Amino acid sequence: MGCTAADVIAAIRAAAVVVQEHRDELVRLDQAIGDADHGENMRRGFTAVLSRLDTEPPDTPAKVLKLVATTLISTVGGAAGPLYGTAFLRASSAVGDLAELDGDAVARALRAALDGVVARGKAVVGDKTMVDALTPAVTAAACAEGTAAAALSAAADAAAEGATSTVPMVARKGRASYLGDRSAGHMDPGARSTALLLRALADAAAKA
Amino acid sequence: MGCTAADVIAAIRAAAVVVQEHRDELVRLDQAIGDADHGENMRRGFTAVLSRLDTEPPDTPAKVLKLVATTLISTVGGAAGPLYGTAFLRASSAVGDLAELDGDAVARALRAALDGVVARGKAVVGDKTMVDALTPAVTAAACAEGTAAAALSAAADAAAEGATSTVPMVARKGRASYLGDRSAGHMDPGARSTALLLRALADAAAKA
Amino acid sequence: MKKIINDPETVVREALRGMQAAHSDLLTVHHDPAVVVRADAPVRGKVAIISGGGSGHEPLHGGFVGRGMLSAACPGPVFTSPTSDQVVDAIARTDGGAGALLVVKNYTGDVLNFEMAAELAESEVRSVVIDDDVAVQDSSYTAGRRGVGGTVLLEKIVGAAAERGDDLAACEALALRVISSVRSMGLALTACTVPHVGSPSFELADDEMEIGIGIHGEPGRRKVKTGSASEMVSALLEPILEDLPFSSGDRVLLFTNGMGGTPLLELYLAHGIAEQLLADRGITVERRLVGPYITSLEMQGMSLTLLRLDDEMVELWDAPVHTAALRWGV
Amino acid sequence: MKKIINDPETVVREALRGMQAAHSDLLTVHHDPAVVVRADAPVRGKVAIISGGGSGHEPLHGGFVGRGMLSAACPGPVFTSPTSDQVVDAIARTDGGAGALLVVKNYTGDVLNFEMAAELAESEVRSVVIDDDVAVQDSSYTAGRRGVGGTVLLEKIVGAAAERGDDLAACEALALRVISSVRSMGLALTACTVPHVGSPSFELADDEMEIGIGIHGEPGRRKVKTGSASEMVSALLEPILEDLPFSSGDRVLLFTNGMGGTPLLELYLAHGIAEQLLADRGITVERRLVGPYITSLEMQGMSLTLLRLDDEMVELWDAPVHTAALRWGV
Ligand SMILES: Nc1ncnc2c1ncn2[C@@H]1O[C@H](COP(=O)(O)OP(=O)(O)O)[C@@H](O)[C@H]1O
Ligand SMILES: Nc1ncnc2c1ncn2[C@@H]1O[C@H](COP(=O)(O)OP(=O)(O)O)[C@@H](O)[C@H]1O
Ligand SMILES: [Mg+2]
Ligand SMILES: [Mg+2]
Ligand SMILES: [Mg+2]
Ligand SMILES: [Mg+2]
Repeated sequence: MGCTAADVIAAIRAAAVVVQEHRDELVRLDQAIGDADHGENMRRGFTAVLSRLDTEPPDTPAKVLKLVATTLISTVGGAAGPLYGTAFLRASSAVGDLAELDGDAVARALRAALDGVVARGKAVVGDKTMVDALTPAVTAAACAEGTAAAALSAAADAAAEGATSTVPMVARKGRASYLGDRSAGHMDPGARSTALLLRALADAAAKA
Repeated sequence: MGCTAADVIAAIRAAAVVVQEHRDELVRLDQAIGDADHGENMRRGFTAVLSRLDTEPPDTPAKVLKLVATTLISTVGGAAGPLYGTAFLRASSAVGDLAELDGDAVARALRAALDGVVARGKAVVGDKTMVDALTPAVTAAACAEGTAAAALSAAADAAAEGATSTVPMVARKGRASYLGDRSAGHMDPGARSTALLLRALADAAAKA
Repeated sequence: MKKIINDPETVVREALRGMQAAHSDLLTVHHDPAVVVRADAPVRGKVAIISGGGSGHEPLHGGFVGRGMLSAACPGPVFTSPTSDQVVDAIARTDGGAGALLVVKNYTGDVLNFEMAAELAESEVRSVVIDDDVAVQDSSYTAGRRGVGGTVLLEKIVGAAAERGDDLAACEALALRVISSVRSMGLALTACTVPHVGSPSFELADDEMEIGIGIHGEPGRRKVKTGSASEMVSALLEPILEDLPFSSGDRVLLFTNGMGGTPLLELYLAHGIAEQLLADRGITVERRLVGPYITSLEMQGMSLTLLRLDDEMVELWDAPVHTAALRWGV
Repeated sequence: MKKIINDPETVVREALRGMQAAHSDLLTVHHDPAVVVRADAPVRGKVAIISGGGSGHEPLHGGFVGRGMLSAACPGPVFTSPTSDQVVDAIARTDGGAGALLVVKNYTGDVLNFEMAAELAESEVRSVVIDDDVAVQDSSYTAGRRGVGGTVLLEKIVGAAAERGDDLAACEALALRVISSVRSMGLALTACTVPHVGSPSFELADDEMEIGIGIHGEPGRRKVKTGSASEMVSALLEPILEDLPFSSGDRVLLFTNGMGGTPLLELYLAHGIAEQLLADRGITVERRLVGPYITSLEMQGMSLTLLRLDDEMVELWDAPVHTAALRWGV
């Protein structure tokens, strides 16, 4: 049984709550090696997503993802806004007009999301960005078999490991790169938010 | 035996040293109820006095006092500059062309100094200013009999008491008055510097 | 102490050197005694407008030297009145035959030093004393109110009058009219550190502010808990409005001033609130000035100044001015 | 947190309201999305010059909107790039038929959002990316250098070119020439506090400073012991001079910028030192700007920017400008 538009909406809502709960953590991570706004940027964006989901609930998974994309693009700002916006926009295109998403669709959506982030941000694995969380997540989802929930769960685990892997890295992209060697020793906030989002989506999908 | 020009110069030099030693104390007193510059203003002024005494040593007590006056007027600034400047100027006039100063001359000089300060600053006893130190000093010097040293010593003792009397006062003149009741509980910096100067002059005169 | 200085003793001298380098088209700096004079002084037949005071309030006063504002400024050491020598020198350098008006902020030190200078000067001299700070209780037995933000407005308006050729008596009368129409009040969120002292001028807990401060890093009338911007603006504006008093139908200039360390972002925010409060009272804001124009070193905080305008003041406010800190129409 | 604000969420909106009240003759503020537009936009036939970035750098960019400088500014939340919607809206409101030049400071967020806007806009759009901060090691594998103080100079010079009627290609070429000729570096003595964070962006001991900071309260390349003003100025100027490199005989504009919390007294002092150092090298300072023009909230610190001038740049720098923060010739 796949994820319907309603399931995707529920998952996005759950993700929004997780983002709000982790706002201060993400701010602290960004304060260490950036400009201390990542948590607030994501909170602002997902709060706007919640309110738009209330007023204009879309009726296909693709439309839900597109609403998320355009809302993030117009409210998050910073680097994360265009990057997450592009990710959700590409994911939306990738699932086409499917009424329900299975594991395969999730894997395709994640792959498209990663491609979008890389196209915009030009980061590669090891640059200490969200790409370090998203890249292993894409691989894990592709290898997982079956339901959307299974694919997302594998992706979330891999993303968490990917986020941890950013700790010792010296940043080569984003604001943290200005710090040079001083950026080592801290987790990348965008990698952390990617892992948080995927975990929330996976948990919600498991309940669907 | 009275104080010659050389004795007066020595006493002024001694006073300058005392002002330099107490710079930080006077700054702290002024920081509590003013703008934290009295110690620095006095230090700047008496440092300039020292250097002018080196280059152009005057040959009568009156001329020494006048040099001190004009130097303070042109280097101290703030309220203290014109007030101490006027005090020394009037003291200089009061001793006329005497070659040596006795206790009587000292008493007259102090009285003239006080009159000058009051004419400029319009403060009365109880306003929490240098007038609270100088007024009892004038009376004490007038009552003391004999040498300049004796007059100055009596004046210095009375000034010290006068300075202490300013602690509980609520200021009505100078910057401290802006604080209203919050000015109570601190010694007035100008009263303290008056007491310090008189003590230094008295000690130097005793050695002459 | 976190300061970009070499030596507390030479701060003012070195800063004046930098000012000279930055604005040689506008002004000439003289040392010993220190005086900042407009480059084309003395201007024949024009009343010289001269002010001064302790340094640390930049751009006041040196930043207001130039066409349409001050003829000269006398900078004292940080937060210390200049000496009478400086003022005498400023008068001699700028009197163009029409005399000099001394603009004195009401502090004992400033008043005494300018007074001595007026006695010593060879020119025809008048003095006005500005005392616009409503935080200080006034009485003939005290030092009286301080001169604060209103000084900037007075210097602009009277400077313009002198520039158009008003004589000494007219400049003096106009200055007195401005003084009687202007009121100010300030607050501090943090203290400042005077270079030669090296430690902050007062202590404030993280949730405290000083209300009714002056501009010399002196503590205010009372320490209170910090509040919202709206509460802060009301705490400054209400006493100002009651004091003159200002009332519905008045036309005013609203000056939202930063104490030095408060970001422009916050000043604009406070300014917007003040405009709204005045509109609610039926008071018309016809002119405004927003920015750090009379400061206390790096102090965080602000002051509000309200000037009741008449047509002549508006015309003089709008007149061309060319100084380092205020410039328009030229 | 010591700030004059009501609510961290509404800081920028409320500040923009105050800005509108203070400068309604110069600019119009639109909300949702937030854009500050010059009052007479669109100007027919004139290239629109548009910039923007996080708030907290005031007067940048809104304070530079007006005749002879920016057509519009897009203010993001504090220290956060604006969204592409804001930029698209700014373009639509200011394009007078001659297209728009986007002036983008080189930060990933700014670059990405302006890039998306350029893709979405209906006008002819060109973008230039300014990256003048020599503190950042450059390489094609990194985010590259940040855009800092040079932005102010670029906006003035290219704004003047657009005002005199230069077309889009000419404005873009000129902007690139400025970018290739300008270098900057900054230092911080204290951190600043972002309203929505509530605590300082980094920790510095009483005798430490950050060298090579940007303008977003981010730590610099290295923490070092504080020193004298002369040492600080050298620490900023040497890397700038080596980088371009600037050499004897060059004509330059020297911009001594305050980070927000540093008194003007100290900025003038530092400026004087920098002028002397340049004179010693045989470099001629032909124009200068001293003051807090691109800031990091209440941070204490400064930056130096050096622009190698040619005749056209001097002429455009001197051209009339009428904005909230820079004004001359009008
Ligand atoms: N070029 C890039 N490619 C991919 N991700 C990036 C890139 N630059 C930055 N990021 C991500 O964006 C995150 C920062 O987002 P945020 O703090 O919201 O924006 P900003 O850096 O503009 O303040 C970083 O932690 C990093 O994961
Ligand atoms: N009107 C006055 N009459 C007499 N003494 C005064 C008067 N006003 C101030 N003082 C004295 O001056 C002292 C302060 O001097 P100082 O700190 O050097 O100047 P300022 O107050 O201008 O900073 C006060 O402590 C007080 O003793
Ligand atoms: Mg960030
Ligand atoms: Mg004092
Ligand atoms: Mg003083
Ligand atoms: Mg940011």
